[in-house]
Amino acid sequence: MTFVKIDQKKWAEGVSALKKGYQVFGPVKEGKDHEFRKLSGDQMPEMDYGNTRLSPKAAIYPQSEVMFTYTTDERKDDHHILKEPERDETPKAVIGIRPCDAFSFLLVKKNFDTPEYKDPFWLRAYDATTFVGYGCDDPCSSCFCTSAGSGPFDEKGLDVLLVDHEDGYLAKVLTEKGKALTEKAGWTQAFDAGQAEKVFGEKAATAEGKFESQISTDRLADIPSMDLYDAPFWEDIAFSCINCGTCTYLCPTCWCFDIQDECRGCDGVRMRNWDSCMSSLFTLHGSGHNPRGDKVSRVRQRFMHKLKYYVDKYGDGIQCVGCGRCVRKCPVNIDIRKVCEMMNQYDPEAQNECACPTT
Amino acid sequence: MGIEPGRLHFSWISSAESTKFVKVATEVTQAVKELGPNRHFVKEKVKVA
Amino acid sequence: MQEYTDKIRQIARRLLEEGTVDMVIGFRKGSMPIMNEPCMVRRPQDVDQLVWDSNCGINLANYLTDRKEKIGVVAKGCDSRNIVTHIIENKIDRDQLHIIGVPCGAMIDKRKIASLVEGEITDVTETEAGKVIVKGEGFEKSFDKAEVLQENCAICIHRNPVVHDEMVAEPVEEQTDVDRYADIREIEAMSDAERKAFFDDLYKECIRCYACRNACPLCYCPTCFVDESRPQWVGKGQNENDIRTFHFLRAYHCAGRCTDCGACERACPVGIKVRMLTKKLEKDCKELFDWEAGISLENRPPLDAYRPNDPDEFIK
Amino acid sequence: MSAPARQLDARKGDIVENPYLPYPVRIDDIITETEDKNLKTFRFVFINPEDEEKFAYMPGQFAELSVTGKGEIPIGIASSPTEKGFIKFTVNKVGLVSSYLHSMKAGDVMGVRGPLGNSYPWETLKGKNVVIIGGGFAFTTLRSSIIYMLENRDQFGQIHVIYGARTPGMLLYDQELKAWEARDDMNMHITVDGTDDPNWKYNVGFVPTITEQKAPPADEDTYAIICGPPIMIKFTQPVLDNLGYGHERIIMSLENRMKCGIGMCGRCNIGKDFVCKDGPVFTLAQLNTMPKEY
Repeated sequence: MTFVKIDQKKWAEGVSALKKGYQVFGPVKEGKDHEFRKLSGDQMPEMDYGNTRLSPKAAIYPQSEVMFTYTTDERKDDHHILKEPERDETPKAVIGIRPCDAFSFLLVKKNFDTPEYKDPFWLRAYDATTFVGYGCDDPCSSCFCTSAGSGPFDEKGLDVLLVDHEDGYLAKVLTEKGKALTEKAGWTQAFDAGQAEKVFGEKAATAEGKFESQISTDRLADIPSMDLYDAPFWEDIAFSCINCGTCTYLCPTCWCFDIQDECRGCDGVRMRNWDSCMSSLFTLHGSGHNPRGDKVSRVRQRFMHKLKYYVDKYGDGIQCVGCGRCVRKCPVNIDIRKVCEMMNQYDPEAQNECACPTT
Repeated sequence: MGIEPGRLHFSWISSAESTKFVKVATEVTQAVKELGPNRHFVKEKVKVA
Repeated sequence: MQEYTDKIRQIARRLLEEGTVDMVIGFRKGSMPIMNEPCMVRRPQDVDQLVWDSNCGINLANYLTDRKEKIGVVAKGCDSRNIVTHIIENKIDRDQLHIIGVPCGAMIDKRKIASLVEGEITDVTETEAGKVIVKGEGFEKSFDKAEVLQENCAICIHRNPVVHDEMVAEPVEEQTDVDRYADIREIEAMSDAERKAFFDDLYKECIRCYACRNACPLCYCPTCFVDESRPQWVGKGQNENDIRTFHFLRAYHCAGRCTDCGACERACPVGIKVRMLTKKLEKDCKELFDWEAGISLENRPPLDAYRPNDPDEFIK
Repeated sequence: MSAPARQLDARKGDIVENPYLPYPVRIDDIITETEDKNLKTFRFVFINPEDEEKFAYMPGQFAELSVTGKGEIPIGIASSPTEKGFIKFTVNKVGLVSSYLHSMKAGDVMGVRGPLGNSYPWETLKGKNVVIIGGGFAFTTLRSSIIYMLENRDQFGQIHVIYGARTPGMLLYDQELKAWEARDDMNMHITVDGTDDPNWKYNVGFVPTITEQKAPPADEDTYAIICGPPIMIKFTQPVLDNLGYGHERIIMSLENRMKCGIGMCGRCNIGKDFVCKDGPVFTLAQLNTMPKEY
């Protein structure tokens, strides 16, 4: 593990240099909020941001993505046969990603990279990407990454971690991929490791001290799944939900998708689009039967998936990194922190009366 | 909304007014043909990322 | 606002104790600044959850659709108009409802406040003197409430409920000299190309989460046309034409029904001014049919009734 | 039995086989199975002969039938791995893809992606008595199973099959059913809910009733496989309970809306399990511990 110092000049030069070998993604301001976008020509990442409005998952996993192309023209030899299209396979660099968002890719990887099947679209994009993180000096009041397996200076899922230092950045190079990227960028001015560790340690401690919000997850694994499923609080939690997909679309760890065919003339594509468990259509059978036909069951599915099913399936924490986006953007203020608390504290034995929460 | 002018027509034709129907249909197709191919709201093929 | 809250609780407790209703639908304090959460209360001992302030922007008519219970519902002006629309469209029975009318002091706009300060907002309070105090890390600012209203509230001319069983307070004065359609006239004045560019720009950030649709009390179709697969009317990808088709068609489905409650705009996670289309239709209904949605239980909406003097110049 | 692993060399980051890519197939033959014409059996041959070997399956598994421009549908495999040179699927006309499929003709090119999901637990069933209980069009993977067991007759104890449909004209695989009735190494019980056909020589009555009359008594060595509409399952289960079948010896096959078929797209889950990947076959004992989201 090495440390390098990047001053403002080197920073700008480095980002430009990277664009020659990478597709560079970074936060840019759009209106009031920041979003991760592919940086064009002389565009620089705008690093003065709290967190982006949408998560950066689209850099790896676009909202709408062509899987295959085909022709339905029967005069062609290969009619009706699906083919993988040529793609831009230039490596990607995601610059300025927050540690919580970077960690989310590791959670999502569990879904797309399994012993039995590998999702080639996600995995190829993921493998081709170098993640350059940016430590979080000022967490939002609704962030709770420190109690969701991550932290403002957490290194999991990152190849490089940047922190503000003097007029530029200090970079901690964490992986070979990170080393290749910093070299390509010309960020090679070594910095004393002992001193750097101290800077990183102090910054992390200061930032962690600022967290106002947290969740407890210690009991989730032990409460039987069916007890939580049958808990009386779901109707109350779900009441205000309007079943829009906002939470799922903003969430860095929501990965569900739909597969659709579209043709223009004889030219067809099979593509996949983000989908949402909040939509009734998500589970609707051809017969009209719907296993999650009501709102309560869909809301329950979202929280059970993140806070129980995932916990049970992988035995490695919750499917949430504490970025707080769903809390901030839910139009009706359903708060995963509150739901998590209710689930974590749930005692099926003590259920003798209705559990309407007091707020 | 940006639909090109002249592409949207309304008419009220009773089921008994066959000649009016023919007349309107002819006029509308003629008018639209003169405008040439539609330029707005043409859906392109999905692009490969 | 505390008097409103106290009165709402008092009424709710009485209705539940008397058994007049099975549940009361209102708002409880949210966990985020400038946010309250719609909630239902079934037991008298839980009514102290209920609150009222300037963060009750969600339209509660949305929570009444097809419900079977006897419901006490807290309703400000726009909620009551959508309740009327719901009753006219047979989505709920008037007899099922006990409407607790709230004269509305207008709702404040989370986005507008955010645009006026730098840094994260941690607390927003309102004073009796009509000031809104915004606090964040290292700053405290005070605004006149009028500066930070939701746009639709600023131009609202029906703040008092149009239908109610009892009122929480005396009616507030209605705004009169408001120009409701200044922005729409600007769009109308655009050239065809400008208008296309305007709408291209308006919808470019849409992520198709359908929060606008789902927050809208008018959008209760069992299967929305965008979800229909046989036939599939709209593609499901991020194609701009599919996105526009969704917004245009949804707006038309709201013609003559929209009360400009602002729920769609409030719900949008990416800040699209969703009302730009519905408001145009609302303006047309006003000008062509002298119609305002949800004002009366007796009159049929213009798209649902024929009158010999209906304007028809556009028909050849 | 777990789903078969796809080849992958992850170290190179190179995915050799794309699990979303269907094998191209040609429709070889189409048979209309039922009098309402809503069920057709499609026989496919692989356009690339080597794909047949890759498509190595066991009864109980399913595949995604892929029609370009329309999409994919998950359908149980009706042929048996002992039948070579083709694969068969019986498709009910319900949605967009299945309706289009019903309009296709022999010779048309489409795709098949799979095999997917687990199968019936053939290792466990070895040497055991098997009672197959099926209803309506959910008989497809059961046909596969019966053919497979008959081809490997010495590996199983007694074989009972109870299969019912609304009317004689709604029974699938008519000719095969009759051939099985004639065999003496299995007990075939065909039934219909009702019929006015005077020549009908088999049972009349609902599947649960016939199960009560014909199913062998329960013991440690007897397993029941049930596949049918929810209403049939609902009324058959108490019958099996009465007969003393343990829930770990009642095997069921579920369906849920699916897209990817490989446990990634997220919609078919029941609790932490996916019907497409961890299922579709579950024992009743397993289902008892899961939400009823199917």
